[in-house]
Amino acid sequence: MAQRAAVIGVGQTHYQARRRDVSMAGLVREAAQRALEDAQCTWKEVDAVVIGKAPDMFEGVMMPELGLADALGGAYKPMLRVHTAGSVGGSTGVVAASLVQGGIHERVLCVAYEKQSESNATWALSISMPFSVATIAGAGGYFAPLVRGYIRRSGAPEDTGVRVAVKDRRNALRNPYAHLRVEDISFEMVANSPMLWDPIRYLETCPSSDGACALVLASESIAERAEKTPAWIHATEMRSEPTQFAGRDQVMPRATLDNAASLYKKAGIQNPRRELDCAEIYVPFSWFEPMWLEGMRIAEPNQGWQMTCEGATAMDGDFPVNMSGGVLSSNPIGASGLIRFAESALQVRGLAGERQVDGARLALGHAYGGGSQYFSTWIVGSQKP
Amino acid sequence: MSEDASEAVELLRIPVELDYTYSAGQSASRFLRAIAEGRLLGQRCPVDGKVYFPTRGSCPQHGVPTAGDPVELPDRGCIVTYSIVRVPSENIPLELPYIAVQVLLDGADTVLMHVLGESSLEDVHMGMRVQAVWRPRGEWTTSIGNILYFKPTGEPDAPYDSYREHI
Amino acid sequence: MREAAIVAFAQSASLRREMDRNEVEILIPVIHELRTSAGLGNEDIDFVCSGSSDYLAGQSFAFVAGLDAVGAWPPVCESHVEMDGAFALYEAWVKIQTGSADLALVYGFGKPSMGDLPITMALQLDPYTQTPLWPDAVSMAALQARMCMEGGVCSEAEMAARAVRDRRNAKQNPKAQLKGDFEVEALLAEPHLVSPLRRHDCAPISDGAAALIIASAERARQICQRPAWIRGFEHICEPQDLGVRDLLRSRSTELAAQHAGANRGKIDVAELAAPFTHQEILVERALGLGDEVSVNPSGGALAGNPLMAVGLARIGEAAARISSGEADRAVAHATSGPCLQQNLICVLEGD
Amino acid sequence: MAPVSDSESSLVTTQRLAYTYKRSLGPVLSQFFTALRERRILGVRRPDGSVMVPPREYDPDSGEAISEMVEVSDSGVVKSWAWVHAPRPAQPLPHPFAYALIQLDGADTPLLHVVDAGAEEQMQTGMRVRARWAEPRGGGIGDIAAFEPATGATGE
Repeated sequence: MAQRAAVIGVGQTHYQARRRDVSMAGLVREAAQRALEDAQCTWKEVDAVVIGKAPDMFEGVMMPELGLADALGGAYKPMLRVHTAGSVGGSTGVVAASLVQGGIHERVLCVAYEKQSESNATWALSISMPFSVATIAGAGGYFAPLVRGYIRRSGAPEDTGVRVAVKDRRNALRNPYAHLRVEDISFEMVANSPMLWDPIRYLETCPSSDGACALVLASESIAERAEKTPAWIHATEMRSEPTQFAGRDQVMPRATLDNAASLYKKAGIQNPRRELDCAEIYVPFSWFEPMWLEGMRIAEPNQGWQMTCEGATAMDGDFPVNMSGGVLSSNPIGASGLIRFAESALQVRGLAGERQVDGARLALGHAYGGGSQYFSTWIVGSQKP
Repeated sequence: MSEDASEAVELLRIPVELDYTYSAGQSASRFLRAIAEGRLLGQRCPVDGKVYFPTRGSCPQHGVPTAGDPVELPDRGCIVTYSIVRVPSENIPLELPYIAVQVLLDGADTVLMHVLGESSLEDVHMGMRVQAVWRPRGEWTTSIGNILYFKPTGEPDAPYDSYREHI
Repeated sequence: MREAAIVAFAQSASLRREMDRNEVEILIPVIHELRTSAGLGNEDIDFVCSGSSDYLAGQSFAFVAGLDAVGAWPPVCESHVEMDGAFALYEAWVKIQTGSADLALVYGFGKPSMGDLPITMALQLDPYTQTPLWPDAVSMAALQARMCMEGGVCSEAEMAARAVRDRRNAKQNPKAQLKGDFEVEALLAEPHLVSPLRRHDCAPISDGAAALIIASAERARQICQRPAWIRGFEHICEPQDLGVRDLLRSRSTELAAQHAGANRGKIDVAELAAPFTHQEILVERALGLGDEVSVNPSGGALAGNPLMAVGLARIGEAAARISSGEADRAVAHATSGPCLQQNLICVLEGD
Repeated sequence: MAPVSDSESSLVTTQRLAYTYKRSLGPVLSQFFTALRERRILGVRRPDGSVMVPPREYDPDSGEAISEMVEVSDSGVVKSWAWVHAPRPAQPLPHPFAYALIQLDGADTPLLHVVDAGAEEQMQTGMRVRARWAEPRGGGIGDIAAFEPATGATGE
């Protein structure tokens, strides 16, 4: 049955609006090389490559992994390309982990990326299909009505989203890789920023970034020999449901609740708020912090906003969320999920630098995508499961 | 393309143009042909009887075709949720700001994404009763765009409990 | 390795142009047939994995609609590869190896007829130095075919013989697109499409879908009298640039076959997804298939080529021949990328 | 309500998906395309000493970074070719031509490009070809408009 697996290397590029100084191969290699250095291994020692990214139309290359496999040392090795919409970075991590857990490989290089500056994400996401009328302007247009639905049912104070944005933007200042760095960020600045998709304000949204994130995953025997602390994978989980059907709860989909329940069961966790030390949650629009705190069963239904408003999710709170600055600060779409997974690993390895949560032993990495319908998560720990 | 021959070529502009032939599929075609006649046709899931509008030919919850007799729906309903959009998008020819709404037609069990007109940004709210405003009959095609927008009817709001499970 | 087997398989007909139905409407009856034949409900399925391509569908997130055909409720543990469904099956097989799934539904689908497929495929090439020249997929294959012909790998008559064999075999396959009795000489009298390739050297453009069920040993026995056990499963990718590859052989197929242990026993049946006649010969050689092997009893990709489903369908066809008792040991192949860049080999055995 | 037939065929329409992508090149490809603008062709030296054209920033077999640029000739030998009888609108030439793998003098791997030979009968594996440069240049691989049949043993 399942073998133990661990993250022994993490590599990231700096996330920026435009990485005009690199090709696509250059971008993914930058992250991969850093991950290999962290793992102290060579291209040659990698058994297989798993590549994830969001839709091919973002870069205008069909199955770009075919051209990037050898850029990642994948020549004459197995290579897989994962694509599960916005959750793809997370799913890529889950698939790569399963190659080790299934006893197939000893060392797997897992890379997720997006080079959004090659095109325009709003264009690629809003391509008007024949026979339909496009009314949804990009992801914000899709999610704003759901945020409104959440506010209605939870009675959350209107400024909850502002608080999340201020917190995540402050956290980003401690992360050298973060894209958006607003030095003088304040409540007023976010609250006064323009409404884009009411009720979502400009400073409550994620940027469009170029970037790549890479992990080296290894078997137990290799991880035990690693010089730096490995992040042991305690559990992974994925859940999906259809985009639209009669009676679908789009605000709090059953897929997220089922995903959370199954993940904690696998990890032997009874009380996630108490047992987890911190979490990296996929929050592309600020309101999704309270929403997914509930969706991950960390907060009670309709009460996620209380954790935010009480400061529980701040760096000095009892349950820090998005220490990296989150998707709100860096969003190379296809990589965004894997960055969550990578940050959770860095935290339990004690390698998160200025954004380190003291004594983090168990951390959650989370990603979602599509119309709040794809979820992929993992829990990593400083100790073996 | 770099204009200055002394500068290095660092960026290429590569046009990609692909032509596609899309087919709407049997079920959506039936729905679109009805729209061309000004009729809104939903379809029932054979498992639980829920009415799908618009229809793509299947009940995604049960993975079965919604192949039975169509259900004719009125062009009225209520706003389930909405957003005021102030962000331009190349693919959307609407003037900013506009109100994007999810409309639950009376008798339907899924929502239609459309826009709200004849309403101020301040007035729009969840539960608001709305009615379709159609293009002139001579302009009707096989497109949901035959409905120009929805407008408020002035009827009392639909109670939250009547539509909450559609958000 | 944890024992796992293919226990059910279904596919749509391969059609040159499926204009009446969208992807979901193509998939629904296939998945329905699959579940009915296996006697399974959604609650029995632990994992779902699919393969498809946004560029074939001309739309981002094309795979999302595929989920509508599954009836993913209650929510399912699910994943998707932007690859042929054969690679989705590989992911499902790995999932079974981890012990976290016992039974998985895998499907692949594509409607390449929507675009100008040979041109669409140029988007797979190097986006800086190759795609802007728009070398279509047939031209890319023709470059390799000429090297094979001039390099002594095969003659145009041997290539035509593959088309003749596959189309003849396809007469027994109600789902196949190109079938019938042809003569090598008559085919060689046809004009070139892109020299040195003629139309018969190229797989057709096909719309279609395929789906199958993979199960762990315990579950497999409950569902199928004679499961097709997966005894080897590997895929290998080569560098993309034709200039740095040996185009006169398929090294990645050789390596995948070696890792999968394809030649550890007698092969009764081989199902190949090579989309051009000379590539079928290259894959046959890489697998070391002799005259005693029944190659492409279904007709293979040359008789029906629904991209993103064609590789998965080859595994399904091979598995069906094990389950029926027609074969004891089979090898199935899937490929991706220009000129056989990436190849997958699945070795199946009966009890 | 009139019953709607199930056999009714589906509505069909065409749509063009068009976007001009902006491709940043990175140091190695930038040198290659800058040189093309100057009518020069660059390859890159691999760890085994061989020269690869077009260049990559990594060795395709090992993944190791490489960056030593080497100028090669703008003429060479056709290693294989495919004759396009009916060019599509997107393709580089409006009349029949060949896609070809061309090994330039000084290179160890062939470059994919087109040969404008007029007629299929003029094509032959092993034939020598020379680049015909586009005017103006600076736009990418199309800076070489095509290769043409050449006589003479060496390039410029």
